[in-house]
Amino acid sequence: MMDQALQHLVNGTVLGGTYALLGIGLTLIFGVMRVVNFTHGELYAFGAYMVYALVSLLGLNFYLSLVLATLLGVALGALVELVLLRPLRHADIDSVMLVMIGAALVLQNTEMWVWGGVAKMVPTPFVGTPLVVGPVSVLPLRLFVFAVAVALLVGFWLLLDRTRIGTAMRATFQDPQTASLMGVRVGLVHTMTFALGSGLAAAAGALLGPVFVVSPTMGDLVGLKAFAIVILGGLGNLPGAAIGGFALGYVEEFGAGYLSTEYRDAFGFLLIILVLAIRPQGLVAARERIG
Amino acid sequence: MLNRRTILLGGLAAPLAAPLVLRHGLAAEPVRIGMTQPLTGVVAASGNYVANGAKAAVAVLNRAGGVLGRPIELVLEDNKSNPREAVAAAEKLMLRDRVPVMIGAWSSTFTLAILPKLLEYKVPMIVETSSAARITTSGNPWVFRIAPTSEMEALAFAELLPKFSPPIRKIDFLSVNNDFGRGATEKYGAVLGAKGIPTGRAETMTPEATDLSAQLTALKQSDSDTLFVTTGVEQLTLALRQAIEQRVNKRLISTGGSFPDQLLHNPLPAGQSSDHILFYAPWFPELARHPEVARAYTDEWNRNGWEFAGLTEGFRGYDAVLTAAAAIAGAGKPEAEAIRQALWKVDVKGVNGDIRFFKEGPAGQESGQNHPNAYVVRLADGKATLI
Amino acid sequence: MRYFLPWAFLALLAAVPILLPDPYTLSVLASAGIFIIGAISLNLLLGYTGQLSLGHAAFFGLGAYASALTTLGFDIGIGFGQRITLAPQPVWFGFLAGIVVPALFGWLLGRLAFRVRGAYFVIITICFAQVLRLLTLNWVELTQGPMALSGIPALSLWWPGLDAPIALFRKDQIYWLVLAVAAVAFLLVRQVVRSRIGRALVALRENETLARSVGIRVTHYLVIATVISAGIAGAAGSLFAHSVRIVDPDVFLFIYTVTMVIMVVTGGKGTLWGPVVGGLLFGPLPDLLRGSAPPEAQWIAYGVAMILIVMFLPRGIVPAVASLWPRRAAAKPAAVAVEAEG
Amino acid sequence: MSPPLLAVEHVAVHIGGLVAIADMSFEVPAGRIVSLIGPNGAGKTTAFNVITGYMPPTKGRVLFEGQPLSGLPPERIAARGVVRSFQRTSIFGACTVFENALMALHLRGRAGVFGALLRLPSARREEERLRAEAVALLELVGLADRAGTVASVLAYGEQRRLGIALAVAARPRLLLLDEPAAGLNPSETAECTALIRRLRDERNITVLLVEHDMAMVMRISDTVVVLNQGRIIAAGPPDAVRDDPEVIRAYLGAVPEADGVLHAPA
Repeated sequence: MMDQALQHLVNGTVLGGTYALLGIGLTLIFGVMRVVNFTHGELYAFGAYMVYALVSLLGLNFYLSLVLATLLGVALGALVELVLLRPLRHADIDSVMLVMIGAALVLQNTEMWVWGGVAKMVPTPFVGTPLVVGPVSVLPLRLFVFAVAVALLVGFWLLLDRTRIGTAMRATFQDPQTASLMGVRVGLVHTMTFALGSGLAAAAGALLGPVFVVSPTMGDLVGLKAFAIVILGGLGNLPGAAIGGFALGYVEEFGAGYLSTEYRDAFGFLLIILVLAIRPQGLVAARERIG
Repeated sequence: MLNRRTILLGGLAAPLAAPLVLRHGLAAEPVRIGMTQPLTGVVAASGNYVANGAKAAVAVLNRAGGVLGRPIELVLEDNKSNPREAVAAAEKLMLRDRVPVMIGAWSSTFTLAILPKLLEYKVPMIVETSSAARITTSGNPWVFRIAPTSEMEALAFAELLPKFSPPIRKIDFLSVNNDFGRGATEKYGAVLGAKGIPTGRAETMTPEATDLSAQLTALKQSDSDTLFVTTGVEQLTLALRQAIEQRVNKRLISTGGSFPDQLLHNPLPAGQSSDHILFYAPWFPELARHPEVARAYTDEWNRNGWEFAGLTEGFRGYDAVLTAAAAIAGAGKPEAEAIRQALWKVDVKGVNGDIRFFKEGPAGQESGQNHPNAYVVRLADGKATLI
Repeated sequence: MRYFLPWAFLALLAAVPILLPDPYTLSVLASAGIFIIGAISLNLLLGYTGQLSLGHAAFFGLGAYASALTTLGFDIGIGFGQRITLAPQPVWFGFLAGIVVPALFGWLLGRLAFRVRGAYFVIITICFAQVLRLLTLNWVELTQGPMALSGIPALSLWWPGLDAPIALFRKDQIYWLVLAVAAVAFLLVRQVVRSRIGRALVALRENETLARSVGIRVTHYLVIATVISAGIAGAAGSLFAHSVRIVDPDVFLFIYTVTMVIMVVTGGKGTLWGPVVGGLLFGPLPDLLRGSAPPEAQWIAYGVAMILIVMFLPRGIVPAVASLWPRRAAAKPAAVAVEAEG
Repeated sequence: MSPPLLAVEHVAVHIGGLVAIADMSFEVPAGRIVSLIGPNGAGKTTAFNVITGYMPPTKGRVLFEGQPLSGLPPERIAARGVVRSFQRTSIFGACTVFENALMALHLRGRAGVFGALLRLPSARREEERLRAEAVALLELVGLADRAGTVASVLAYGEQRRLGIALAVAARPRLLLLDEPAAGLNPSETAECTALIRRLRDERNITVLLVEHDMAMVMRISDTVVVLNQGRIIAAGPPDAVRDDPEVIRAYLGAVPEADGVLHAPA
């Protein structure tokens, strides 16, 4: 019994790492730009397809492909921001949501058109034999994915904390008007924010694509789960998103292990409805923000 | 979160408009065979294999002069891994394309969705993959199944039990949450149960699930020695890989004839093996009932450069087209009712074996059912051996 | 004249099966019609209360499942050895259940979701539809899960003197049925919008703080709107179930909500004719494109249309066209029509 | 003596760590015009928010006709007969003036879902009555000839009058007006003063007023309550309050603006 719990704990942690990555990108974009980003799941799928294309079609090195896929995600995010969001900077939140839904439709179906409907698998340099520690086993690939996710989270935190653009983002996050009065170029900050958030989503996709399969609809459920994660942590709350990511990982893993495997994907959404019914500001108090 | 399926109401918007083209009297007018398969969506890989098999058969037959002196045209419609779309596709084939015979629709769910439409429009359908028993027991005289039911498959497997060493003593199931998976769990459980082999745990997964760690962790707790996995080829690959990852130390057997082709390129770790219940073993065409048919099929497949592993499922489409062509030839004309009559009389040399239909279901409105052959192939270190 | 025009339009639509007896065209129009009913109901929420509810497919799907299950009957265990059994009921009972069940869920969702606004509200409505999809996917005993509910009987008509009810199978019958329900839905929404309730909804949309100060109960009216909207969407779902005659968990997919949203936004949210115009534009699109373009093209077209409309014609087609007639534009600025009628 | 129409008893409001109102008690007798004045940040609008339910008091309670209002949402308080206007112009901008009036007459109607859906005769009769009331309401504030105009294009003074009309529509017994004369020119201010008097005299509405135009306050009020830094420093008839040394001190501490009017948007 204990063995099973430990295994669930490890699985939940590994899963939570990538969830946190997804959640942070989404919540950053909301916090800085007040944009509910419906393209987040599609950027995730985009990252996965780029890794597939680079590794399987161009024959590039796996690790290099991960980096390139993430950078391509950053570029696509910047493009979406410049073309769609910049003209709508002063539009109401609902209009922006509708445009982002339209963009997600276009992105997903373009993927479908280009890559076809059959799922792809990405070969990796990792062996399929699990690492075994006591009662717990985990695949080296998953461990690698988790390590990279944590590294990205730490790197992201350093970026916000130590760099000028990070400072500008935090300032815009807290008070856009004051930030712009203090000389922060809000337009640039928005582009950078959206690009960075998209890059994190693409990185998550690039990491998880090889673990599972790459398909045009892979972003559907993941995009919705990203919403669940940021709601758990409170919209626009960065530490909250990380906590929400791990929380969702554990809830799904333990819920599936002890309650019902069928409803695994439903637990997160049920939790959201409960959270919003009981504590609308999210599990983590909304006042804690960046930095 | 967006999905690309065509609009919800495809079923209603069935293309009833038939182009007013004069069909008769044109000598070169091709004979149409309709086919609906999941070409996109969660079970797209298998659907594409079956569709390729059908294309291969059409090419082979047309080179040999077609049927009734006319070429065969395959009209292929995507059912998008969705029962509603399956209805829409079938209605389009029967009403707009006016096909006199159909092949479809991979999953039992899609096939069952189409069945009432066959009665409504009176067109026979050859069922190439679906395994649910009620497809042929519900009293639909337009259904002819060349695929085995879950029970036939389980019975065929039971005969191979002595070949397993160490012997199978207790079994678990990991099955996709539809007719295919549930049927396998139920029938294998019953057939092997009658042989004194009890079932431990039976877990299910939704067709689109990719992370199966929770199910596998649960299965790991069971003291069974063998795990049956039943699902489409993509999920099958994931399930086997993740079973190894989670150290589910059991014999792994896949049912239903799907073969995880990725395991040829990316084999399971050394020392790990998996067993696969197949209806055609492309490594050993010479062991097929009719080696020359199997050879022709394999050659045509390879000529197109399609993936080798797809051969294990593609034969279904190949055999279905052979059956349809034989029935059209037997009927002497491409007309639905005549083809239905002729289907009862076909005796086709197929890739899997001889295809003949026996009657099943309520008297007076029986469906046709074939009795196919099954093989178990063991895959270890990327190499296949026949058990 | 203005009173007469809508009726002439309705008469024209009713005459389509006679003027154009092509079953294919009729089935395309009927399928578009079912979506237009959904869009009309969504407009009450999206347009008149201003709440971006993105879980509308939930009500549509609930209507489809409630209607199908009532008609087919069910027998499920609820634990502790207890079972709930329902024998198959007549189809119109099913249709009624297809309205009442979503309306109840609308009440529940409204009570829960209107505690929050903006992004939170949007996400909670999306989650609601998603939970229902996963529930129908996994509660196999009740819903058949991914195997779908099939063999749903067609709706039928009966009147005294008739030996047996007439099952509505043919495409022209289905078309007329859909048209009748759409007309009723349109009239219902029109009545609501032109009443004291409709004014309260628009007041809440325009200025919630002010609306509360004059005594308009926020949650009460938002919930009323949700219940009515859910009931109408449920009726559309029920029509769907009984005409396509198969229901699977994908009816809850977000994409179907998006389809309705695109219709409403393109036509003009908060206008009575907006969803009708948007629906007539986008409803038949998939079938017009079928054969000439892959299915992806249709969704890309939807996505591009959504982006362009929001960016360049944010109020939608109907207000834009209406503003070409200056007299009417001045009198009705995308708000509720309250001037004396007739 | 019967209880006052409104009694504010020891109300305190803390927002975050700040004390917006420290301890406030005053009464509004029926049929009177009472003004609440004080420099910037004195807590006047906060007091309005507490009385009308937009903000919960940290301590204390508000009684209307002897019944507590605290804890009720604004719409319930409005239904009890306490309605406010807003400091910033607050109208339904996208709707016509007539539609504005009809929306504000919400509490004057009763029609429910079934009445609306089925167009019951009772609902139709009610609609006719409400339309008549809307016309009367617009006549009261002199906007009857602007009925078909979209509210957002009205002149500023007209928008202010419409704002008052919206607050009056529900026939409150207590009307809270938040700076009704702000931004008005002298003749408009005079009209506004007359309107407030008329509301009291003709419609029997008790008025609680927040206003910075001292001349108007002194002319119109029966009682003046002076707030400073969240506390009441004086209360009484206008003349008495004007000469109160603490009031003078409080106001001299504030900066008079160019127009000689003391502004204190809370």
